[in-house]
Amino acid sequence: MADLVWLIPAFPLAGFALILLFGRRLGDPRAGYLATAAVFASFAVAVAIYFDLLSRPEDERQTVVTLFSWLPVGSLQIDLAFLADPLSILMCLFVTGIGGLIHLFAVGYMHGDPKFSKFFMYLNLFVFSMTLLVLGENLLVTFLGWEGVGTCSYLLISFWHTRDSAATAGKKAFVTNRVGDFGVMLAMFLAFESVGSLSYPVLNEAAETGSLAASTASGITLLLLLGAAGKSAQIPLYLWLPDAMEGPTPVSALIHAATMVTGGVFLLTRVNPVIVASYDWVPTTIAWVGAITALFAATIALAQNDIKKVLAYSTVSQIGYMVLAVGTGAYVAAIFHMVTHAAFKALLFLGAGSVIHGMHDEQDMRKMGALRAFMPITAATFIVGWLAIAGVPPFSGFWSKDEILLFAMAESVPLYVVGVVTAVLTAFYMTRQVIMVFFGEATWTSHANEDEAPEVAEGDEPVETHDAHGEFKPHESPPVMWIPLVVLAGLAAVGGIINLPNVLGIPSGTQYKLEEWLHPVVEFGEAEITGTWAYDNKVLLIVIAVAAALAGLVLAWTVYLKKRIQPWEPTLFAKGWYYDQAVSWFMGNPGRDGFEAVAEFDQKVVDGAVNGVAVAVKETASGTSRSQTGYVRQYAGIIGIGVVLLLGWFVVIRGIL
Amino acid sequence: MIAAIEPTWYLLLAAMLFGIGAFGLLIRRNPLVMFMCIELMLNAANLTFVALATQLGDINGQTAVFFVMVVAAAEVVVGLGIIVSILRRRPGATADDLAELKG
Amino acid sequence: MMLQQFDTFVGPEVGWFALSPLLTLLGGALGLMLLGALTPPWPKGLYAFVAATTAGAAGALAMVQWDDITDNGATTLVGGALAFDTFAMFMTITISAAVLLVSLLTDEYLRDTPNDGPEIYALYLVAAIGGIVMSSANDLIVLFLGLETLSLALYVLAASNRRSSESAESGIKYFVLGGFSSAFFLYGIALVYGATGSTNITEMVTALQSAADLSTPDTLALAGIAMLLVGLGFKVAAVPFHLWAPDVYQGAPSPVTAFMASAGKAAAFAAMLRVFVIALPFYRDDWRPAIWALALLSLVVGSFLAVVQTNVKRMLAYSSISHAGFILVGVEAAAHRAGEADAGPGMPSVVLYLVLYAVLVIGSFGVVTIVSRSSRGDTTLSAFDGLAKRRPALALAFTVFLLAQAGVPFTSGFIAKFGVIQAAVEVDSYAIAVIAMVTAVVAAFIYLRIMVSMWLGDVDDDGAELAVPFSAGLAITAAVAFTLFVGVVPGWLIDAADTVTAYAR
Amino acid sequence: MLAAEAGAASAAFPILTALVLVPIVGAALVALSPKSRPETPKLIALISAVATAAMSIWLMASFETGEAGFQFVSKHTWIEPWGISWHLGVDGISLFLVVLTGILFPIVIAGIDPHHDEKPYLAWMLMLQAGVMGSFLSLDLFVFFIFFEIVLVPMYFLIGGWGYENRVYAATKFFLYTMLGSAFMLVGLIATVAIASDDLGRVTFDLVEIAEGADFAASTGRWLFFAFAIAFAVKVPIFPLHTWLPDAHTQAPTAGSVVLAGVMLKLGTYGLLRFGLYLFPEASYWSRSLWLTLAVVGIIYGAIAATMQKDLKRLVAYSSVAHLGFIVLGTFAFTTQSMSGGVIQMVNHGVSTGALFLFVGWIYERRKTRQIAELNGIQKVAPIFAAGFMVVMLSSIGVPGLNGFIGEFLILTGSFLTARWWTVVAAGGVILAALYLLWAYQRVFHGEPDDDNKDFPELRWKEGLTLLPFLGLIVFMGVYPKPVLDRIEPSIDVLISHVEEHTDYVEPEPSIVIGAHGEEEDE
Repeated sequence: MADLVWLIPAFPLAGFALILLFGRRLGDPRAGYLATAAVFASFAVAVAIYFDLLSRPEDERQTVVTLFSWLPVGSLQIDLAFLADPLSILMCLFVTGIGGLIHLFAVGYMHGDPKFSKFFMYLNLFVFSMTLLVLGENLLVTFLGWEGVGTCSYLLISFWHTRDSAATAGKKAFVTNRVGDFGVMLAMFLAFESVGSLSYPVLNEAAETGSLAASTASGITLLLLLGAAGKSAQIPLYLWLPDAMEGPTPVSALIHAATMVTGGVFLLTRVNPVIVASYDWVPTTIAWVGAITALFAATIALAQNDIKKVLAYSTVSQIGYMVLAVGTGAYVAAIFHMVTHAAFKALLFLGAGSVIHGMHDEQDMRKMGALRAFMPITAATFIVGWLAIAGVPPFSGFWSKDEILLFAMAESVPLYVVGVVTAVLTAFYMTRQVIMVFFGEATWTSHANEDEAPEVAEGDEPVETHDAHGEFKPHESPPVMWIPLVVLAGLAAVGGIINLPNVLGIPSGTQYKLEEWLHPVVEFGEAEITGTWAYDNKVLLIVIAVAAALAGLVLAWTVYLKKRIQPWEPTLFAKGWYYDQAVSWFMGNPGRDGFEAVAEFDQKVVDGAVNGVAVAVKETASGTSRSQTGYVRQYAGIIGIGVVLLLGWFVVIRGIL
Repeated sequence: MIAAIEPTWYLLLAAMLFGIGAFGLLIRRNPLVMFMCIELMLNAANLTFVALATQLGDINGQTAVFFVMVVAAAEVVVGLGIIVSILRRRPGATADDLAELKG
Repeated sequence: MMLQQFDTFVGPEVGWFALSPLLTLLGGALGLMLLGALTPPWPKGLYAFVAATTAGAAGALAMVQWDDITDNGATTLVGGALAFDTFAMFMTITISAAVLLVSLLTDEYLRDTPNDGPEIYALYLVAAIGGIVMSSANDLIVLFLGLETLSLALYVLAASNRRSSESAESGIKYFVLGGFSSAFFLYGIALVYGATGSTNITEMVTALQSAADLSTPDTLALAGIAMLLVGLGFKVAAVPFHLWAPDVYQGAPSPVTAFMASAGKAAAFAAMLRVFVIALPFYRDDWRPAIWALALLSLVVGSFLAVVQTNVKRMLAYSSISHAGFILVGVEAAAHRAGEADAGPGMPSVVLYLVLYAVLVIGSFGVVTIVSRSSRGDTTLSAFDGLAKRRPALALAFTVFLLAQAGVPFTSGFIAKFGVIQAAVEVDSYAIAVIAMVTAVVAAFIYLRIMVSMWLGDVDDDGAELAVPFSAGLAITAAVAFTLFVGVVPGWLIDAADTVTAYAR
Repeated sequence: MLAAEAGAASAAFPILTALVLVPIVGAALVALSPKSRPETPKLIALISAVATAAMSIWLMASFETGEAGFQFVSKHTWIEPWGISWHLGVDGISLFLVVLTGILFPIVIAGIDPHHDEKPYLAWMLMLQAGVMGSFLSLDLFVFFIFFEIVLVPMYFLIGGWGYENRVYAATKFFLYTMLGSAFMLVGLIATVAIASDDLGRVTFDLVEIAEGADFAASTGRWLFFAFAIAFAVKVPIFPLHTWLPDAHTQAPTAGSVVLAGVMLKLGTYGLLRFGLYLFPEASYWSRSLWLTLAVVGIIYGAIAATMQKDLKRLVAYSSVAHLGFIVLGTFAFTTQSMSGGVIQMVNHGVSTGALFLFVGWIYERRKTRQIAELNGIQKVAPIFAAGFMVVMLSSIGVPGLNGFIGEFLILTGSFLTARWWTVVAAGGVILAALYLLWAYQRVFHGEPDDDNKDFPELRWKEGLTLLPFLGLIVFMGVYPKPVLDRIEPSIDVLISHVEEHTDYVEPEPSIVIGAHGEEEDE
């Protein structure tokens, strides 16, 4: 069965091809259902393979399926091959599973958009690339998917390309990611130079057997970290993600929350033996990058008013957690959090989408409030997601986050502190959002101003995202949209069971399922940190975590609902510490001027020299030409000079001397 | 004391004649005079031939002179022809009046 | 060959048949003059036809002689006055061909000038005789005679258009400067005679060989060589002795210009090879640098000044100066091996260049002739605007000639340049070779300019209908065919040129 | 096996000579075709071009894979006294350039109509094809030079006769600049032959004989190499000799630009491989740092200059400077990967940039402007047009799965082994590529179309058909380059070992090659 792993990308690819050819004929909504079906088909395959692997002994849960030889040049032999192992299949499961749900949601959300079928074409292409990314047997296939998802994200962010903001955001995402890809490419070169191959088994084996020098390993790791920073929106390259919210909300859910942005974390986990093989300070660096990003983004999320921006920054922050986990060797925890986060963040985004949809494309939370009455299902599911991300037990987010904090503590106290503070903030800003959107008093009586509505901006024929109706009134979304919400809510609620810790009398049979599953890929789980203070005081840590979550929750409650305390939302946070502005300014001014200077140089100096020569020739020539007056006696005179010179040469120089 | 005339004296004389001819061509405007300067140069060459021939005791040098004379005669014919045709068109034209073609 | 005793006169044996090309031309010239003078005007085109056939016959006879020479080896004629070798024959054929083509060009052209008649053709033939004598002379005096014959004929030809003051001016300029320079040449002969005791090349060489040692330089000889170089430098229009060329080329009737640039230049260079490479190899280290300098100056000045000209004839004049520079590069290459058994590719490259360039330049000026007829003698660039629209074939022909002069592959011009550069590189004169190629790029600019105005310029409607006379068309077609053919199949011509190093002395 | 038969057949039928002659004959026929029937020239041109394409494809099909040496060789004495022979042959390095030349011309001839004077236009196009073919096929220095040089003439007339506002300036600049380069090459070439003749005992212009037989003293070889290299550097063009390119590209008619980018620039890079490295291994190895540096400068510099262009066509032209920098980098990194990558990148760049020029040409036809500032919102009114441009652009950016990436990746991977830091900088150029192309795309295609652009015509059928082969190649070469690489690699290996013989260079191998990859997984 696992040999059929190639079917997983095949289905979305087929869907892409079909919509590419017949999209217009299929139209709205059939194209959407086709795309959804393709993704769910891959999901089915993934499930089948999952059980296939499960049925095997642990050390045989790895199959390489080679389609064909891709780049065979001398010692460089790269196949287009897939690696079906616990990690990749797990990724496939949630990528296709959650992806399918989001497809379904999008069918409703994008209803009526003139480019409906194109949207799903892109979505399928994205899923195809994403599965390539996770299934790749070597760095290059992963890179193929890596760039593929980047391209799709570019296409989808600038989906409503008539909006300059959207177009710019897309470009920004692509270029910023390119900076990261720069790192990945160099990492590949380094890998090839040192082990003569790009395939993970070879690379990891080299790392484990120690034949990979620590220096090289560190180099590869750090370069991959750069790549991860780009794809997974970590400092310093996270800039593109908030802007990416310009894309349609399902895109934000699928690409910029659930799947693509976790690619970096996946890649680092994939090569975890290399990380282990590198110098000790390298993982620490990773951990700190993650930790700082998590805190930094959380602070920014405190002061956002755009419903999607809040979620965007929270995504950055949550992925920070995962990177932190990777840095502290908690690979399982990283994947664990990746999965749970995929569920609840997708849920939150879709919920937000549903709200935006119901509010006629209003995104400003200050123009919302008290919506729970009008869209009960959305509200209910959103609340589940909120509790999950806030880390309230027993919701999924709690378990994964707790695992991460445990490892952070085991690693170093400061990391732990940062993690906990972030947890508080997370609970705080999510609560703030929930209150602003669903509770409090309604502030949306004013009609949402149309010009923010992308579809209307589309122009040609005024398109409504749903049956147009007279005066404005929020309303629940159609089933095709709330069904995915419900399913995701379920996952977000109970997702934690896939990796329960060994505390609070949880039956031992149900513990550490994920860790066992991933064991062939990721050797070490909590076993690594047994004996540390943190490990021994797990329960205490859990208590602290819960306390932190509740603290943030209550605080926000008092501030935004009870209005006991004046809200504190400094512009510094609202403006994201002015980092974006700074970068944009640099690009816009010194950067642009520098480029202009080069172009000038090319025109004036390099080309100027060429034309200068031509002019010089002309000038000297015309000068000489003018000096030939046409007087025969002058000519004779010049001949005479020639005679004298010749005589001088022959008689004087050759003769007498 | 009467110094014997060395053969080289003839050569120097010829050289002087030649120089005078060449120089004359440069400074005189009148086409006819310029033409005569050329003739002078040719004859300077002839004198050189004769002088050297006697010096070498070789007949060929002297025969050469006859050829040159013939050539000079021919040049006279052609040269005068052209000059006359010019002067007929523009009486009293000097060499410097003929500078339409230049550059 | 000092066999002059005064009691018994033994005339040298002549070898009439060997002289047949010369005699044919002579006969043609005399015939045209006498009969043309005595009889009423001949039917249209007959003068040209006679001249052309005479030249053709001379060329054919020369080819016959060629076989004779390849069989029996080279000798001298008329008591060592003339050399009878493939070099001479090669130049004879070249010059005869030039006369043939130019006569065809001249035919229609003369129709609308007052001096339609036998004279011009007779002058061509006489000039050809002069040129052939120059290139086959084995005695400096004979060479001088040939040179004067050629020059005098050319003076008259240059001035032959009585209507045009430019023609007259060019004539007088050419005459004055030409006389000036040939005086130097003659004086040079005299001095060299003094140094070597003879004007006969064979005897000069033997004298120099037997001379005790040449390390003590003979000032007399050196001065003579300088003078000779002045004279020949003038004839080949090498800078700084070039100034007559642009004016004369522009002023003279276009067919005459074609003749000067082809036959005239060829003969002059042939004479240069005779005098320096063949007669004065022992002084090669003295005169080679001078040639090098002349080549450099000609290349640079010729190509640079061509760029700023507006008159096509003048452009071609300057380009022909830079071509002279190229040929001088070949001469310089020949100088390195002058007098050695393995003469090297220098001389062959020069003669090859001469014949190929002769055809090219005749073709170019042929086009100019035809165009200037419709533009009432105007030969400025504007006269060529839109030629491609009026006469595509003519424009194409001119394009071929121009590209060939630029040295573009698949044309004879490329073969010519290639040969010269190869010769130069063979003897390690890289510097001049590179300079030559670079200046060729500069010169290419004007060819492009002409092409641009022909192909991209727009027609000025007042330009009279442009007729291509049959004979001229024939000549140009032949030239194009030759240019392209040699560009693709040059082997036979190269082989022929390679034989000229077996010269008689 | 097929190739063997082909080898036999080639003895009977001189396919390479035919590849050169057919276009020439076609050109002649076009030129002579009667005025009365205006459609005949196009017909003749198409027939000749298609015939050439067919032959080139047959050539590829019957090319013996894994064979390093020259195939289909035909050798006849041409100019006997000068030791010149009509010596043609094809190997892995030239094969695909020949094929590209073969298929590019019929496409542009069929797909793009000149605005006027179709007859001469077609004649010049065919002449151009003959010239390019000859340059890629010839194994005799003289033959190579004449084809290399003759190419200028048709291109000059195409730019000058059918180009845009500033065409004469551009054409003249192109002609003289390139000719200046070849001036040095000619002298160097003749000198090479002269000097080699001492070793060989006879004068011959035969590339193989000289390369194998002669060995030049280091100093001599370096001089000669540079004489050649200048010509190629101008042709490539390598910074700072590149400024003729933007003008020529911008002013050339669309077909001209396509051909210029598609095959003509490759004359330079191909020449460097065939007549630089092969003839003068010592000199090229000795001077590699210079070339690597210039290449990297070209990559970054070209990209930056491209970013700031206001004219879309100039932008693409400068992107060529950057892309060719990669090829030079790969060539002078002397590893199997980098050099094979260089060769395949020659083809890829030809396809992608050629296609980009097609689009720019179509934009100009529609809007009569190339100024980016005057274009906007085209994607809204012409989505298919935009989509096509997008694909081509992505391939030019080097997105994996499309052809552009294959070449760049191989080049960089290989160069990293021998020229690490140059490679690191060059990889930075990949970022810039995304920057300038996406920015241009945004300005031209995104946003709301203004009145000038709001009825921008959609991609037409004819245009679509013209584009199809390009897109096909872009995807195919990106997904399955193996057949191409398999044919290129042997020749590259031979070339590298040739370099290793003449220098102390040893091609580095990855330090530890674990698990003989390919055995364990491949079935």
